[in-house]
Amino acid sequence: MVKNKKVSREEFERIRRDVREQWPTGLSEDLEFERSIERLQSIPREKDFSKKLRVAKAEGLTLTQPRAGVALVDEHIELLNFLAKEGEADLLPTTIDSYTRQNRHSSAEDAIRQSEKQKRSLLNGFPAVNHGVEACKRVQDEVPVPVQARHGTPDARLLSEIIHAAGWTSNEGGGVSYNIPYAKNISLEDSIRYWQYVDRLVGIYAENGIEINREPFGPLTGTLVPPSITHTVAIIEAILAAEQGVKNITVGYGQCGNVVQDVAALRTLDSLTNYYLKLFGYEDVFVTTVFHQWMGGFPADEAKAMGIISLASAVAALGGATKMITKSPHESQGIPTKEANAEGLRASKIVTRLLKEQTFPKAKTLETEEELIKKEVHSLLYATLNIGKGDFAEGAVRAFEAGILDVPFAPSEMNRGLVLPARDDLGNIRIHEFGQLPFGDDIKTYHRQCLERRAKKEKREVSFQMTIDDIYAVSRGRLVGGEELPKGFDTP
Amino acid sequence: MVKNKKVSREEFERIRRDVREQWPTGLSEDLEFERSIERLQSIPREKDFSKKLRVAKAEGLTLTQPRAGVALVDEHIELLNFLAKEGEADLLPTTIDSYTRQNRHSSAEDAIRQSEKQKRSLLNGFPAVNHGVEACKRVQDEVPVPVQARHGTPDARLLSEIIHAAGWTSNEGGGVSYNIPYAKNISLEDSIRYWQYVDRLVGIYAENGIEINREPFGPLTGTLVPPSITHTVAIIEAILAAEQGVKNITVGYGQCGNVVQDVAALRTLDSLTNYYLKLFGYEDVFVTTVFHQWMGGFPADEAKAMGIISLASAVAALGGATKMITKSPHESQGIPTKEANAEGLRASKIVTRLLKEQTFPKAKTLETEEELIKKEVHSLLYATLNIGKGDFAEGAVRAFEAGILDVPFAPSEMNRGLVLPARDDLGNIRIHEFGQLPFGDDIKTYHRQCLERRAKKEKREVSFQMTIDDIYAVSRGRLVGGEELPKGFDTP
Amino acid sequence: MHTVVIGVIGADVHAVGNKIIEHVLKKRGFNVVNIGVLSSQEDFINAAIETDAKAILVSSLYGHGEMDCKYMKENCEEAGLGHVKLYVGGNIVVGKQDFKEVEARFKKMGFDRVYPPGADIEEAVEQLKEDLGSP
Amino acid sequence: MHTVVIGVIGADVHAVGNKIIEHVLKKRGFNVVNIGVLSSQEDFINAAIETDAKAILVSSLYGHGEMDCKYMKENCEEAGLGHVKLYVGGNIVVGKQDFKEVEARFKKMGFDRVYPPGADIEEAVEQLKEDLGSP
Ligand code: B12
Ligand code: B12
Repeated sequence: MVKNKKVSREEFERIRRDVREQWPTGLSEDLEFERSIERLQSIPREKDFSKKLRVAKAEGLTLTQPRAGVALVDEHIELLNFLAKEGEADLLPTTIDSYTRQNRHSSAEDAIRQSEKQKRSLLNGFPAVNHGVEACKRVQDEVPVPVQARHGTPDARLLSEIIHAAGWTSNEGGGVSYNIPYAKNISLEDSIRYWQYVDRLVGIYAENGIEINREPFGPLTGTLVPPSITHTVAIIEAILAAEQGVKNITVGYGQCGNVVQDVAALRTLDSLTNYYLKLFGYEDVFVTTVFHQWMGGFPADEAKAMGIISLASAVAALGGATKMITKSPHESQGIPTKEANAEGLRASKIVTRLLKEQTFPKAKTLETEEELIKKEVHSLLYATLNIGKGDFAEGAVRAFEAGILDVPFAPSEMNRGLVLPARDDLGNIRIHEFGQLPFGDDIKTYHRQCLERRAKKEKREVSFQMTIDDIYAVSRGRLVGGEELPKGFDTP
Repeated sequence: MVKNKKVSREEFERIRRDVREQWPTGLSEDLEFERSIERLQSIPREKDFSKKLRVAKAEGLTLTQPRAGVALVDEHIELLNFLAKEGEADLLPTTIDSYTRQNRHSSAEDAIRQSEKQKRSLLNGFPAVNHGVEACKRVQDEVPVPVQARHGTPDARLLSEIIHAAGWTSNEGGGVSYNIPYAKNISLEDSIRYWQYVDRLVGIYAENGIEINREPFGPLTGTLVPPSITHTVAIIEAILAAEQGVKNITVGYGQCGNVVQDVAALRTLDSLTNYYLKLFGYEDVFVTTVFHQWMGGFPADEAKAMGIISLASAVAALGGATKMITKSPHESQGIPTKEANAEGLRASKIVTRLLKEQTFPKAKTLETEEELIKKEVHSLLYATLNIGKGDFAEGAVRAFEAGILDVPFAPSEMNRGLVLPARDDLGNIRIHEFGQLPFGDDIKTYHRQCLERRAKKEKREVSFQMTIDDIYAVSRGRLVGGEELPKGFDTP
Repeated sequence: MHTVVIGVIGADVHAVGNKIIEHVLKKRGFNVVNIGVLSSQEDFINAAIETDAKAILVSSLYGHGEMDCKYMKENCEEAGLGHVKLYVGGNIVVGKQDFKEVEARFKKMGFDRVYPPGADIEEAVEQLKEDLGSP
Repeated sequence: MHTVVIGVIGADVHAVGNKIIEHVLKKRGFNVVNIGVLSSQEDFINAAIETDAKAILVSSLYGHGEMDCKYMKENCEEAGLGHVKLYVGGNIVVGKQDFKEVEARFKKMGFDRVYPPGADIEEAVEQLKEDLGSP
């Protein structure tokens, strides 16, 4: 069984040989540590993810970062430069395509060829493994701000080797967060091991004085996941990463929609992650937070999408997120044009900058929500550690098996899928079917009471239909699904 | 001297004869009360401003309303229908052109002819007086939601006669708020008398069972005006209107930019207006609030404008405004196309609907800000009443003379212009030169301390340059002008 | 009761729509065989053969739909499923494209019905009932 | 010290930019005659005559600029102010229009310099100094 234990250097090197054989680009000499360390040392500070995050946190800024990636290198570099210049992005991504995410590098190769022929990207991202280190170096060198790989890859070992060797200073993902929402039948034991490797790689760089940022993927399925569940996964992944020697971690959270719940979530995400890292002896990890603009279905209307994007930006800024992943007005339709992507970025940017000096005020309701999240996270982490006999890696595997951790709407067969969420009368995400979540009766009663208030208001039972209504709600211009407005007051 | 006293019916009729002679359209028989009352009684409830506001307040909704008006009737009707359908506007305006606002009806007539010839609107609004009752009836009948006249007219007596006779159920303006920001040398005594007439007209309709909504213009110059000053003017105008028999009043406020100050302003605007109306014996007035999206200079970039528009919508919804005047992505450039106007509306709409169930939480900082605003308003109203020897009409005139009421950046010579505002370190609008404002030392010290905190942060003195920086700030993407961000963190 | 196969094709993991489609089709009286996300053309075809399905509803959200659906009609025919209705929906191409064109492209590829982003599944059920007739 | 007349033309009451322009011009060493908002062409011309001004800076924000500025150059010339520089700025037409065209229109009307919405007044001062030379 996988354990939360630092991978020995010998073990790492043994695995490494196999990993580098997965695709020809893995054999590049640039992956040798002497070369990659030198490369990473040469990255200027304004293109260094960790350094920029540290300044942002000190200044109380919320940085903007889009999603973006296309099949071909030149086009990708052009895209990123456009987003830096016209979108004023503070940070840049390289979104990896879905074939690469499933390690289907030959499918990706085909698609690259087709994209070249058809002169348009047939991939939904940048196939970094196929393109190899040289191309990734060009991306890093020819773009003016820090670049991060963003994907959804259960086994991102080769990908991570390549991007870091190319000088990219941040990588998103984790053994749970890049499995449960992104895979069907890859075991958690495997994906956790894969990501221990990725984190160990970053740890080795850290031992050589290079601080690479790592970011567990916060929102998971992005679909009505209560904050305590995503927080718990983020904290577990932070601990697993820290054990492998990672020193700079960004934990994430996807906008729920209720402003108080969102701010409470952001605040507790920061405090709980720091608390648990210290509790388990990881003293010197620098923690920042990332807020994801609404991750569920968007409305088709572009102006309305801009409304949601800006509202999300206000919440991120007032909640004190260190960075924010932005959406575009094309979200519901497809991968955005660079212009649409830049529009989302600029709207986001001005809102975060206007609110730069402000924070959401302490209030009773905020405290109550924070207490609730904390209590739930404590319960989930306690039960995870318990079933893992004191080990968070084993604990994560067994907790998902047992349904102690359970993510709504996840595709993975490792996930029980017994939990059913719904919004309460104020739009907070609550739980109506708890499955095997190890919550005490006080917590369960509280959730039920909240949902009952809504049910009463809408004159119907709490049911799966309510959950479905909530899934559709935002794309239809409401947060809480169901309730009809008087005639003349709703969207025509 | 003008007094806050109900205009007698005889006096009203005497003035009325002259008013109706101001322009030929005033002589229409439709202006006879028998006919206009019948007309107003026939307005269906979904096109009745007062009724829609009452439902919105009961449901906790924030309604959207744009600015819009063009020179010609057919085009104007088309424009409004577009905004109702494609903009999903809950309420509609008819923005009156600037010649009509200055009662320059023959200039307006010229411009109508030129607009007909050139087939584009050369006016910045709809010249309702020139077009007359018949045309205004068409507007009311051919548009699916309630319509309101929005202008800036010191003497709007004939205009008001015409629009109400046409069945329009709401009118914006007031003797102070449509003078100080909109005129140069019209005396307050005159403009207050003119607006007493307008309110008396509405009062006569009220006596006949017809509830017409009246709305003092909240933001005044829209340029760094501290909430207590705009609130005081709004409350005075509410009282003056109530005295003439107005029963349905919407008091307004323009976004300042600090979210807590804005929410505090909205909440106190409602409570203080109700409090003072009751205190002075006007028991049965129904009060609602309107929030104006940022009224100062906008950034040229349309995506950024959308960001501000949406942020404003969030504040309006969380602050509990009953309606909101929206801006468009063209704001900094010129009168928006109907498409741009509709975009602003849709972004606004979705944000208010998403947040429909939510309110800004009570918090210590919010309470502090509310207390401050209340204290200031009490001081201003007390001093106004005092200098008016117990009369608010006379008080308003004398208070402006004395600088007890003083609006920053107003064009009117009736305004002393001694007050200089600036933002504090959190973006709250504070005062750095108080002129003759009758504030106690506690209030003044508080403002100064707030501004000192900012001055210290920015390592410079509180000065007029700071005020100028703040005037430009939002159009440059920041709320608090001045402070530079580290390289790589600001707009490129 | 008609049997229909649903699933998400290719390397696509978008599971939410798929779960809702299952729920709605069941509620509306279909026998639903849901092969879930990350399904290949073979998975769809095998499931349809095994369960004698009358229609295959392919979801593709992530943008690779055009590549993943290549020759699917031909492969169905080869497997003796020429009579089975073939539907596709979701965000089936990369980026915001003119839907008329996209629809034409997929119809040419042999799909009977093609749905735009965010299509209302309840409406699709009506069309499915029409196409399949009474069981 | 050069004297310049500033003001806001027509039925326009936008006072903020006007106050800032006064402040900046004074700081930069001009003798500023500010006739304020709601000023007619005659007001501008009379002020320029009375003060022997070298330039008139017309602001128009509210959209009627094109009508309000009609024949202003001709009227200046008639009043013997043919030598006085004529600038206009603000939001001088109704709506968002291509500025190149707007500029051409106003130049044809005799304005020496035409400024787009939100023009930087500090930059305009540089151009004013250039146009007027040392006093
Ligand atoms: C939630 C979400 C995710 C979640 C998914 C969690 C999960 N495992 O389910 C996460 C975060 C993991 C995710 C990942 C990715 N996503 Co995603 N995601 C979304 C999002 C926001 C909502 C999807 C959703 O759940 N909608 C709600 C459900 C109910 O609606 P639905 O899926 O559209 O399905 C309904 C209808 O379309 C219709 N329907 C669907 N299929 C069919 C079939 C037939 C025959 C019929 C009749 C009807 C029908 O009925 C369904 C029920 O009502 C959409 C954008 C959007 N719509 O706003 C992007 C979106 C689908 N994702 C996209 C992309 C690119 C990705 C990623 C590749 C990369 C990324 N951007 O991070 C990865 C892909 C991973 C992979 N290998 O597949 C793109 C696809 C781009 C394109 N086609 O051009 C979208 C459109 C966003 C965008 N604009 O870029 N995503
Ligand atoms: C504040 C404001 C108001 C306030 C004005 C208060 C007051 N009395 O001053 C109020 C609310 C009262 C108001 C009323 C109206 N407004 Co107004 N207002 C604005 C707004 C938001 C900001 C203007 C401002 O103060 N900017 C800050 C100052 C510092 O900048 P500035 O005025 O642009 O001036 C600077 C530069 O342009 C330049 N400059 C200006 N003139 C000149 C001249 C020269 C020679 C040079 C070199 C430079 C120069 O230097 C200045 C200093 O930096 C603008 C839109 C915007 N810009 O975002 C609309 C705007 C100007 N208003 C507009 C309109 C239509 C109106 C109204 C008719 C109706 C309405 N929509 O309600 C009334 C008009 C009343 C009247 N009779 O004039 C329109 C004009 C439309 C057009 N041209 O197509 C605008 C553009 C908004 C819009 N997009 O619809 N408004």
